[in-house]
Amino acid sequence: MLLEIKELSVSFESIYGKSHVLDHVSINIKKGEIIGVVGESGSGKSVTALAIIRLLHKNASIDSGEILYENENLLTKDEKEIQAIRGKKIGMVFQEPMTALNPTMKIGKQLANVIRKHREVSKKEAHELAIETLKDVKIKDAEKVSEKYPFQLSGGMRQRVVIALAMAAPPDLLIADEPTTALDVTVQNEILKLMKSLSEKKGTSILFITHDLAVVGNFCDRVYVMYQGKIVESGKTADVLHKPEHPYTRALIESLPEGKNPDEPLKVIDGEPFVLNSRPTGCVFIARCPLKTEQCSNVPPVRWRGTDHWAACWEVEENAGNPLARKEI
Amino acid sequence: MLEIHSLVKRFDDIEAVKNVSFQVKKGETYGLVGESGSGKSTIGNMIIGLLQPTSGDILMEGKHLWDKSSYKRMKNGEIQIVFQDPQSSLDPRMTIRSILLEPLRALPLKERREKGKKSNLGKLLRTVGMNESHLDRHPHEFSGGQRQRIAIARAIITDPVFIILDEPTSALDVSVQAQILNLLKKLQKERGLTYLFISHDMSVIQYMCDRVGVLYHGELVEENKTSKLFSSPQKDYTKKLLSSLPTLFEKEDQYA
Amino acid sequence: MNTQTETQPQTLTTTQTLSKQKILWYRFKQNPLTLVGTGILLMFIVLAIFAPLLTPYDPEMVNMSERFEPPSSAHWFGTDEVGRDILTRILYGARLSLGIGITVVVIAGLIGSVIGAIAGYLGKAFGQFIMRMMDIMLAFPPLVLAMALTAALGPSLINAMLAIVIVKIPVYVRLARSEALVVREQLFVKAAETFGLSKVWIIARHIVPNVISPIIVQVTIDLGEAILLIATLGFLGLGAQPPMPEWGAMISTGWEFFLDQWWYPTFPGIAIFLATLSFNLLGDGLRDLLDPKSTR
Amino acid sequence: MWPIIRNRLIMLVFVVFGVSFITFLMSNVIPGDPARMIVGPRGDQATYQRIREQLGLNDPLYVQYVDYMKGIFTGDLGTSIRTQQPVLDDLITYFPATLELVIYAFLFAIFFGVMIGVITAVKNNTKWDYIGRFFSITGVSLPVFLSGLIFIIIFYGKLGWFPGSGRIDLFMELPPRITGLYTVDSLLVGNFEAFKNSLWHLIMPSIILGYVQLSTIVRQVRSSMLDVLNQEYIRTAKANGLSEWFLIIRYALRNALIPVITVVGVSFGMLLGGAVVTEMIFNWPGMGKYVVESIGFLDFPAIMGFTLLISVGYVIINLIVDLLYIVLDPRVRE
Repeated sequence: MLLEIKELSVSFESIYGKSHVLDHVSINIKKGEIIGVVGESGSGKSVTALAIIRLLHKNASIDSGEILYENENLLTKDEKEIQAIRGKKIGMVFQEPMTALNPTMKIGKQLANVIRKHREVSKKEAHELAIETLKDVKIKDAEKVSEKYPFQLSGGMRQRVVIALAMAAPPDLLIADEPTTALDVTVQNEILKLMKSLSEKKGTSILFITHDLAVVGNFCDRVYVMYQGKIVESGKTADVLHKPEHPYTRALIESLPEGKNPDEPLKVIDGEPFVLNSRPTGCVFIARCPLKTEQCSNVPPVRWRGTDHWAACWEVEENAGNPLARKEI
Repeated sequence: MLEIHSLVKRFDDIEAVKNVSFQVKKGETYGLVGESGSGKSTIGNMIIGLLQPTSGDILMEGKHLWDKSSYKRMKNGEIQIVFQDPQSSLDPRMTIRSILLEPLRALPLKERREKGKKSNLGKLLRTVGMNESHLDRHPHEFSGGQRQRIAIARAIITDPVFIILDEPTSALDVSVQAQILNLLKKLQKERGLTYLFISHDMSVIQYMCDRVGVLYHGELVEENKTSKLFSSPQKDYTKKLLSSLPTLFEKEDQYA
Repeated sequence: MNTQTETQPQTLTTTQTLSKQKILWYRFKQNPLTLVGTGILLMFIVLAIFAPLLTPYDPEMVNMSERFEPPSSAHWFGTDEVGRDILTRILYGARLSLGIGITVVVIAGLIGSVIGAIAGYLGKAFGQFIMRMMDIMLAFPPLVLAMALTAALGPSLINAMLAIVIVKIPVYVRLARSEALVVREQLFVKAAETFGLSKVWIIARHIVPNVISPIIVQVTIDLGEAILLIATLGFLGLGAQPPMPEWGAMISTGWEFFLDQWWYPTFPGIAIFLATLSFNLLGDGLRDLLDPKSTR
Repeated sequence: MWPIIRNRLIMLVFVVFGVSFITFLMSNVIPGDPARMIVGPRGDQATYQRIREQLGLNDPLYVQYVDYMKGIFTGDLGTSIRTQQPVLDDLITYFPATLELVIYAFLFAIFFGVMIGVITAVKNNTKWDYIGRFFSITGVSLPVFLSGLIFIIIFYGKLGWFPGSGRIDLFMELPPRITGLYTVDSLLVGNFEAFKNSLWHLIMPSIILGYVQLSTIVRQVRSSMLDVLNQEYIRTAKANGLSEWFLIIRYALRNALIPVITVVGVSFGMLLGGAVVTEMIFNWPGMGKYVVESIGFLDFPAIMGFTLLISVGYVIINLIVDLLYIVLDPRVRE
């Protein structure tokens, strides 16, 4: 097991009081696996990623839980130790390529800085390695690009450089927080192909965070669905997308316009995801769930549907045979 | 309803729109799809009067909207637009009531008083899924989805016949996007509206539009009925666009 | 070190909204500097209003028998070269300094931000012309221009005030214009244009209200600077002429005596410092309040 | 890059003309009747008319302006009513003293300004932040004559650490006038005694003058640093393993100082203005003191000559700063 997040809870101190952002989240990643974390805004998916490399905002507090990286708890490490892990063991790619690079420093220099942090090499060697990593991310005429400034590159090119930066070490785990959301569909496709090939070639496992279920479809091996800071469902991607169990996942897939009949309105979940200052005792989806009953007011149990597909909901029968047993939402 | 003839827009040396022509029939939803920089929003801004075309002309029901340098509105409020970013399309300093009343200022007094009545505002808010109690609040007290509903209410208060939707749901969550798309379809049926739907999201276009025009670097590369375009795309760019579209269904070589 | 991520704090919905005023008050309290500033300012305002009640002496009444008395129970701040009570003159001077400071800055603020808002919104030709004019005015260091203008107009309090207004206007024009350029790109302005509304309505209803808050911050900070400028002009003999109890003039006349009658120029100097300080602290606090970046 | 510099130079010429026009307005038009000033209220009509003619006050306005501009280009800023010397000669003799004072004040303000600015930004919202900001705010609010007064009373009057006035001790032999800056000239000539003494005289006035600009620089550096530290690329670089201090110095500081340059240009100009009061307090024989004395006599040629010279200098400094900005920021340069 490469990374194991156990019962992680995070809350934020702000003017509006204490808001709980993550509630007992558990995620695990094996070597070389590509894991998807899917959720709408406010689900806490980005917070999970930032908690792993300890880049949370200063008024965020980790209330409980552990993050075991190769069985060492990252939360108890001091700043120096964490710094050694960032980039070397765990790399990270963020959403916005436009602002992810230092605007007044050449691409090659920024790469060299990171490389020299992780490997004992001279400036010259670092520069050559920088050009090497640019080639790894399939950037044509890497020498010229390394002399350029970020504002002279397109969005897609810049995201490739950001990936090159994150894969400089190369790390064992790459966390990608919505890496292609800001890109056009055609460019997104290229970047995802690149990430997949890098993962296979260098054996790097990927924690892929997105709000786009379709992207997860063919990219991730397993997926976790998050809602309001809790994981409501998890399993192999095919199972979760084509045989969703939790009412929220089912409703989410129903509301996607892809392949739906234009004449009928989309099935919709009423209301909107919003932050709860006081956490509801029972299921987080209770306010918007079409199948809710009184028992939903206490914490829903984990119900297994097959070896690694579970959902946290009262309405789901444990290992019931055919999926038809489910009520229509 | 709307005819565009060889429309061109040049920003000093770059040609953002290269003689684009298409028509939108009454009651239809015409989709304009393209990636960033394809000029789709520029076309929208030219139709609504925010940007002056370099050449070519735009006719609404046979009448020219632009002649020489001035934008001749046929009747104020006939054409409306809904923008992408709910955050900046509502003035933070105004209450929802004054936001809704603003487009009425350009209408003749009789119509303005009649439409501006509190009962009418209440009815309007209910049609978009909100209620009178929200009238005296400020935009920052609402979520993205609610703000977009207010923007839609503001667009239909003058009973327009034609609405330009410039990526209305791109900034919203999936579950909220579905609510807004349903609302737009309902309004189209009830009020016989004609939409120009601008988006980069092919699956939303497939669901919402009757006919679709594909834009690439300012040029209209392909135009067809939605079902035909998705089932048998002709041009290479359209094919590439459709093949790189992420899909829920099994697709082996997607990221091979 | 505070590296900020984009998802915290979470978006709000109607159920838990705190009224904007409560949030602003909460942040205002957080910054100790602003509290100190407001405290001093309130003290000055009270002293200025109740000056006649607080001191038995007349600020202008000469009393040669009590010349150059050091600070004592009778005269807390001592007396000047013609026996006038310095504390009384400072209290009456507070009315002058605060009054002038506020009027000067408010006039300059109003004129400047209106011109700036128009220049920002109406775009190219008109905007460029205005900005070139302002560049010329801003080519003069403020004190130098104020000095030259007052000398040219003839040294008096009114002329000094006029000079400072003229010196201050370009600052507001430039600030208002840059803010207006940002507001002009907002979609709610674009939407208003599509309704076919007049430019005047758009400027009045959208541009000016959204330009106001940065202007208010600049006004508060400039108040401190204005008081300092008036006092400096007075000190150079260009502003208020004696016997008017204006702080700068008092220091100007008291300057030669500073070695042996140290109290004569010192107390008015401290008064100027405290008044300017209070406005600057307030302005700094307001800027933090309204500018979300630094409080995150 | 050249087109940017080219139209900056055109702008410079335009602004200088504008400045000269305004000084013309201030000296000839607004004050009513300079001739009356010279002759005085009791002067007889004949001499009054002769002076009006001599000063060309009867010609139409634009002719007067042309004469005025001709004068400027040939270095004739009129003669000072008080010293009866050509204004330009007076200014040239006194200019080095002001320049020396301003340079030392500037170095003081920049060095401490940037340092405090960075510290208050990095240690945002801690006690260091508030202490740093409080000192910087007192700088803006402190009238120069009050701080000068207090410093003189304490350091000169009571403790006698520093000299109270003048550029150098009277008994000291003046260094030869090469640049006019005592410290520089004495070093060139190797006269260390004079160097030490003139430096000793410079310390107090330059700190007083510099302290005012210190706070503007602190405020600008702090907000610019905060902006940069909140940028995405700092977080990305941190996620890639770069250490916090490496980022502060190599990434944040470099990018934060680029916008600060413009403030530096402005505060240099402010120092030129501020020198007026400081020189008066420390009896410093610079242009400022010269102007203050001429104010008493309403000596317009001197006042306006000073204003013109200072403003043109200020504009040139801002131009240099703008060009520096272009060279340093690759986004503008490419």
